[in-house]
Amino acid sequence: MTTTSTSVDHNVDNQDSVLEPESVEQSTDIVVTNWKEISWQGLWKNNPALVQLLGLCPLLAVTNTFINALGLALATMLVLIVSNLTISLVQQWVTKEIRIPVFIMIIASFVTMIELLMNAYTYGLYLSLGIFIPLIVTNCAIIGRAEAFASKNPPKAAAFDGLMMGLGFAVILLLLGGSREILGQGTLFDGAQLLFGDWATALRIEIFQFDQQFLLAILPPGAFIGMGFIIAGKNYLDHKHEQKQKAQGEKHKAQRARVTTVN
Amino acid sequence: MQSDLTLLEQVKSGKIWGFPGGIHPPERKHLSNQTPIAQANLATHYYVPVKQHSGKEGEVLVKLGDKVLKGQPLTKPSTGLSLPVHAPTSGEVKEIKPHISAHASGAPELTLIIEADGKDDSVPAQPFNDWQAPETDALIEHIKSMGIAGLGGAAFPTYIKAHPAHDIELLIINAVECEPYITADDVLMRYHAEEIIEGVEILLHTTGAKLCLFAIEDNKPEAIEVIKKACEHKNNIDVRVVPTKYPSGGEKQLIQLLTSQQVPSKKLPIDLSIVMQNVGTAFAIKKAVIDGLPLTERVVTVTGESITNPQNLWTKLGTTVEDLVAQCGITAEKDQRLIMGGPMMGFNILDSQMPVVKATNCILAPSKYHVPPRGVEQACIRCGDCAAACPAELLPQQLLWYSKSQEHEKLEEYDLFDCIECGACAYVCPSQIPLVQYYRNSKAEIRQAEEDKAKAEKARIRFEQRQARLEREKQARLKRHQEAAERRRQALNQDDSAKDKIAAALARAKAKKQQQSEAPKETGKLEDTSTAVDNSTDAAPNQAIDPKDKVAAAIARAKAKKEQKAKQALENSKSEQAPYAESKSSPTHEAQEQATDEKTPEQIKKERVAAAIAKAKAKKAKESSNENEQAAADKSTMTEESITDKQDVDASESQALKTPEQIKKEKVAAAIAKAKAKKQQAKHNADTLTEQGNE
Amino acid sequence: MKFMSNALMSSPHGRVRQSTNQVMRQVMYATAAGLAAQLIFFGWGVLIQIALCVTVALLAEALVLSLREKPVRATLSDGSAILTGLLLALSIPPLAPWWIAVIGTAFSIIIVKQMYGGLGFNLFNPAMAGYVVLLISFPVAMTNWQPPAELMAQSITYLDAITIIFTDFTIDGYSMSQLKLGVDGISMATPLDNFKTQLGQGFTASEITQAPIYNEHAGIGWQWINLGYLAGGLWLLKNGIIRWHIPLSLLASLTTCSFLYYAINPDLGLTPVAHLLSGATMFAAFFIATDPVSASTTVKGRIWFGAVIGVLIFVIRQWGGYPDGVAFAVLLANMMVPLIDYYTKPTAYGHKARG
Amino acid sequence: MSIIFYSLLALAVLALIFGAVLGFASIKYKVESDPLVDQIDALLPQTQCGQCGYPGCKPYAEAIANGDEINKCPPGGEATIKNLADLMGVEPKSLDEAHGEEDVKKVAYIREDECIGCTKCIQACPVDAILGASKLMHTVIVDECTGCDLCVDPCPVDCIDMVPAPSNNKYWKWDQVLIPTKTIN
Repeated sequence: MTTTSTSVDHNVDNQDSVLEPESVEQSTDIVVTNWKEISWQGLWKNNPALVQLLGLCPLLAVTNTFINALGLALATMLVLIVSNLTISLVQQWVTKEIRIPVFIMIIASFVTMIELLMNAYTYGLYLSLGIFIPLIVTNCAIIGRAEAFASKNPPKAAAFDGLMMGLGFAVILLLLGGSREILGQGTLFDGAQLLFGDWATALRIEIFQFDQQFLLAILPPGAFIGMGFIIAGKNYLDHKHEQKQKAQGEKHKAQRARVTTVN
Repeated sequence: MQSDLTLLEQVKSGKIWGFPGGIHPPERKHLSNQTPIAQANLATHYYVPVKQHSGKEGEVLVKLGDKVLKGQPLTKPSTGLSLPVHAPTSGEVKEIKPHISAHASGAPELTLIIEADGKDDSVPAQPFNDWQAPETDALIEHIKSMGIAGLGGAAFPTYIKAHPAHDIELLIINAVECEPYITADDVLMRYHAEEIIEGVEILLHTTGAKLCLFAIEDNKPEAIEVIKKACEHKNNIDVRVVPTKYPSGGEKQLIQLLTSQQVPSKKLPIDLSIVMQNVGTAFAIKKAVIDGLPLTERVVTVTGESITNPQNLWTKLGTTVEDLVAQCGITAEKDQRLIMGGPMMGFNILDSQMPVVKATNCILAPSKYHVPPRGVEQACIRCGDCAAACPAELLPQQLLWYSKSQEHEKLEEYDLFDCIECGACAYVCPSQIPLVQYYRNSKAEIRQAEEDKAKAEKARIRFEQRQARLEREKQARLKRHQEAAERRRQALNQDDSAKDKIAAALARAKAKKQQQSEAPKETGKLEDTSTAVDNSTDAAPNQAIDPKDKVAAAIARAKAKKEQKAKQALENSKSEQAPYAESKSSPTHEAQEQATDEKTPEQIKKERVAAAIAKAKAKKAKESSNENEQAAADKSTMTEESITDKQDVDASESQALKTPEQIKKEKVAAAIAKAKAKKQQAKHNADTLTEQGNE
Repeated sequence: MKFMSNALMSSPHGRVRQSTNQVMRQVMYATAAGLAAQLIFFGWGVLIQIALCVTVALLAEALVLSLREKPVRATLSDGSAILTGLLLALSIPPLAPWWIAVIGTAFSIIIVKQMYGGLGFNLFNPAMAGYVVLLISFPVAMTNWQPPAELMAQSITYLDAITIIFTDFTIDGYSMSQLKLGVDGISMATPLDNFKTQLGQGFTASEITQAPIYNEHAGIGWQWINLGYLAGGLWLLKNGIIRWHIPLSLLASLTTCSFLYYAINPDLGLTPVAHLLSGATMFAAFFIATDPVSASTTVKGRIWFGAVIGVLIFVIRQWGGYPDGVAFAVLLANMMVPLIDYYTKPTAYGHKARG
Repeated sequence: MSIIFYSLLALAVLALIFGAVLGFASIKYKVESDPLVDQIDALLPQTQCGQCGYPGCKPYAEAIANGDEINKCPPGGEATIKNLADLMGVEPKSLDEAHGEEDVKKVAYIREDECIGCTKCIQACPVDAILGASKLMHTVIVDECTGCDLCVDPCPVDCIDMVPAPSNNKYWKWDQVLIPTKTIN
């Protein structure tokens, strides 16, 4: 490990289950925040929905319309940012043994706040998202970032990571929600008033009209299938990118180490 | 055992139990079992592989040009599982060399090539007359010396199975011959029933078995009849007729058929107090014991639709497939296949010079219609036909899946190693997948992986021990140096004048260094070397005795020369020069260190060699540097160079102690240097050629 | 003497002459009897659906194969895509709109079969997965079976069939819902559908089966279709293309379940015979559940697999939300296959008498 | 106000209890598993060739445990990468070409006529697989050679070749590659 960016990289690549505590400490010592790398990780390379496959339950359940997806995405993102920030702030007082309960406690507090806020200001959306708002507590993407990143990085970086991971998650939610809504109902931004107030009713776009709705897209299996296609698409792009790099990049030769010395 | 009955009681009921799976390929046995056993023609050459059995090969007893007689042992068994081979006919040992082996790979194995003299003279027969004596050790030794191996296919040395360590209750004679086409055992039984039964009795005697079951498939009515007749009055030999199904002749399957018992995985029949012998082996034992003839010939079925006269032949071991096939005649179709063994488990003959060995029971030249070759492999549709056909109750389709994905643990979990490679699965596969081939591949891979792992573990231990040893040595050296320093310090304290000398030497060295550091940078390298030389000469008077001095001087000279060349190289091609300069420094450095270290004569020698090496390397460097200039350098230049090299060597010799060894060594070094130069030149020429080509 | 020594090739050197293509082809032939019965009772629509589905199946397979850079022609010729198309076509209502066939077949081939790796790798029966997708996405169109020909007020010519499939209306301008009206002017559904609806309205079984779509055993037409598939299935069994385990255990478990239920609640359930001869029972038992790729491969596993399907068919028919449960039952059982296979692994030779 | 106080108190007490339980559990049920480094080391081929850029297999194992890539071991090849990927729970990658390519197993072979007995290769061999003494001919113990080729460079007279490891029928594989047909007379 030579640079910070790689250390960040490794943390997430390995999902940290394989990292030994010693190495974790090692990597904290040399952290110099690399904002670009964090953004790239959150949005693409280590996208919580596409790569880590975390938080699938709300992801698949509420993405039947774009607005539902947006509501959940915003809620999740907010929780991610503040919980990451808080956890990063308290990291030095939390011992390894009780870290998970503490993280959950923190996350739960914020989710409760968000839930109450949504109850107060976006009641319609609150109703249509239902149980999935409180379930954000158990969204593995959040606890995962708390464990993998926030608990080892300075507050600023942690909050930024929360933002980027939240954005990455949101993008996928919106993509899935939008496409399912179009395929299933032929509309887009249906129910925007639930989130933005009455003026937003006008946002609804009728793209085409069905005699019979394509129910598969709206039902949960459609979410799985759609998700599968998005992941496939990402893998395809990655693969293409890799091949391109391979074609361009000149072959470098790694330094070989000698085990033995000859004198 | 599930029942309370003992093995023998259970068996005596005469019941045939059956086994799961199995297939019924067309038998096609009538092709070759219509005629009596003929004699194969005497060939001109016999190819006798040293190893014809499973186990270790024996040691060769004969030399090139030796005259041998039929039945004369050509090898003697070495330790372990080993058998001798005997001369199949009289003649002369023409060659002893690796020759294509009777193995699926055809990988060459050591083979004695005997040119027949046409007389076919034998050594006198050595019958073992009192085989019925209660003491069987000598008899078993006799069986071993006659080279008897299992003639069923695996060619396991018979003496091991004839003298088992366990108490044997049951002897099974395998005359099932379930493979299509093959009739060697069938005709052997028809025409030699009495002799076979004699052999069985010998086996009963040596193994101590209480009962013998003689298993024959029900598609050989004539053989059943004569065998039944031959053992009419033998109450300890029972003939069992088993239904025709492939692979009922497999050892494990036959045991299950006759006793309902299964040989536990990774165990042998002997663990069930059962021993099984092939019917041909019984016959060979009779020949060896009563007639005193070693195993030099066997019945081989030459058959198939493409063979003009399919028949069974008494064939001398070592006869080539070509000779046998020529005798029977062949009308080859397009892409005619020749198979050694049966269509189910045999292997393709890659070269018709492949010899007949103890395990060879059939040479098959089938037509495409009757033995359709496998087509293009299609996807497995998991139809399960293979599982239904598998006599070992494996799940071939799962094995295929894991075999393709190389999941070795899963393969073992699915009992890959209980696969007997009978080929029933691949035979029935509608997708024409070569299942057995996948399994064989995977088995080899797993064995290889295990071996690699063991090897890696060994390497790790050796590496760690080496590290530990080096560490120990380092510590010891440090300690020694400390002690020596201590001693020197004490000595100096006692002798002030010595102290002064050292101080003077140090001052001199320092002054010199200063001078050098002021010198222009371009010549830095050269100067460095001279420092080294100076240092060594400076240090020498203090510590080294005379010859050492000379050596050091020689080294220094070599080094200087090398540096010069290196510098030249630098001018020509910087990139090429760099690694050389680096690599060169280490040997010279070593020499220096040694010069100041302990002073044994060996040490001196070593240094001299080092000097020679340094020179060789320098040459190398020079050549590489000259490459650009001497684009069209020809051989004459090379010779010139080597002459100068030689002179250099001589020069250095004159300086050093001239032991004959030394001279020799240096000459070698010079020669090597020359060779290298040549190589370089050749390479360079090639480069130029390609360049020209590119242009 | 001159001969070619062949390549290095592992034993065995011979093989049976039955190839995968032949297996597929024979399964197709075996559908003939049932197909004929469907033709008689439901008219030309069946053939049009077959033509549609098979074409789409081949096109979809060719498309994916070329995208995956696999040999197109060789793989298409194995007949598996055609068979999938055929089986799906036989399952969907004969007068369903054309896009039903297209979407269903494309889904079957592209997603259920090829995305899992093509022939031999699909976890689910492609035809049934396609059918289920159609059923849950377009429940109305997928339950729109016209009544058997003899009960229909209007007869349908092959031109009518074509136009109704492609334009939703016959030449004379009748829509599907008009066609569903029987001679007595009452809208008709399939017997299973009808039974379920009526049962929900509080009628007893004996009252329901008085309706004209039933006869003494099962629904008019449907019993002959089922008998046709039974005949085809027996022919496959005789030819050794399929094994008896799955069909037998499927039919046995369905019979047992329905018999027990009927014995206790004769007013609420169909007779075992009606169960066996209604809907897609025989079709499933001999043509769907026996699909080797997605079925269990061990002998014991096959029996379990069939039994599970039988029970599920009964459960879904009796209590489920859909009139027939064959497709769901098969898919659910497909999911259980790895588990079944794992627990029914035969003990290999030499591992029995251990210890 | 008192409600908040009591609820806070309840939470604090609960937190204390659970914290204590967790702390107790972490001491009491501590699992002493095989350290990860050793598990990784056991999967590496132990050639000690250094092609990964670390001096020996153990250092590389340590590096992997600390997050280095798993595809830097040419002697182990794809098989080792696969095993490592399984152990580390990551996706297998293809071998990093920068470190070399997977090759057939090789062993060192000393052309004994040309050996000058310099002992350099003996010093270079990480597993002590070369036998010999100063001024005397050296030879490679084939069974012990790991094929790391570390001895090739130090040899002053270039008398060491890397030759494919000897194979025998025991490990002969039925490769899927077919040998081209040829006509035999």
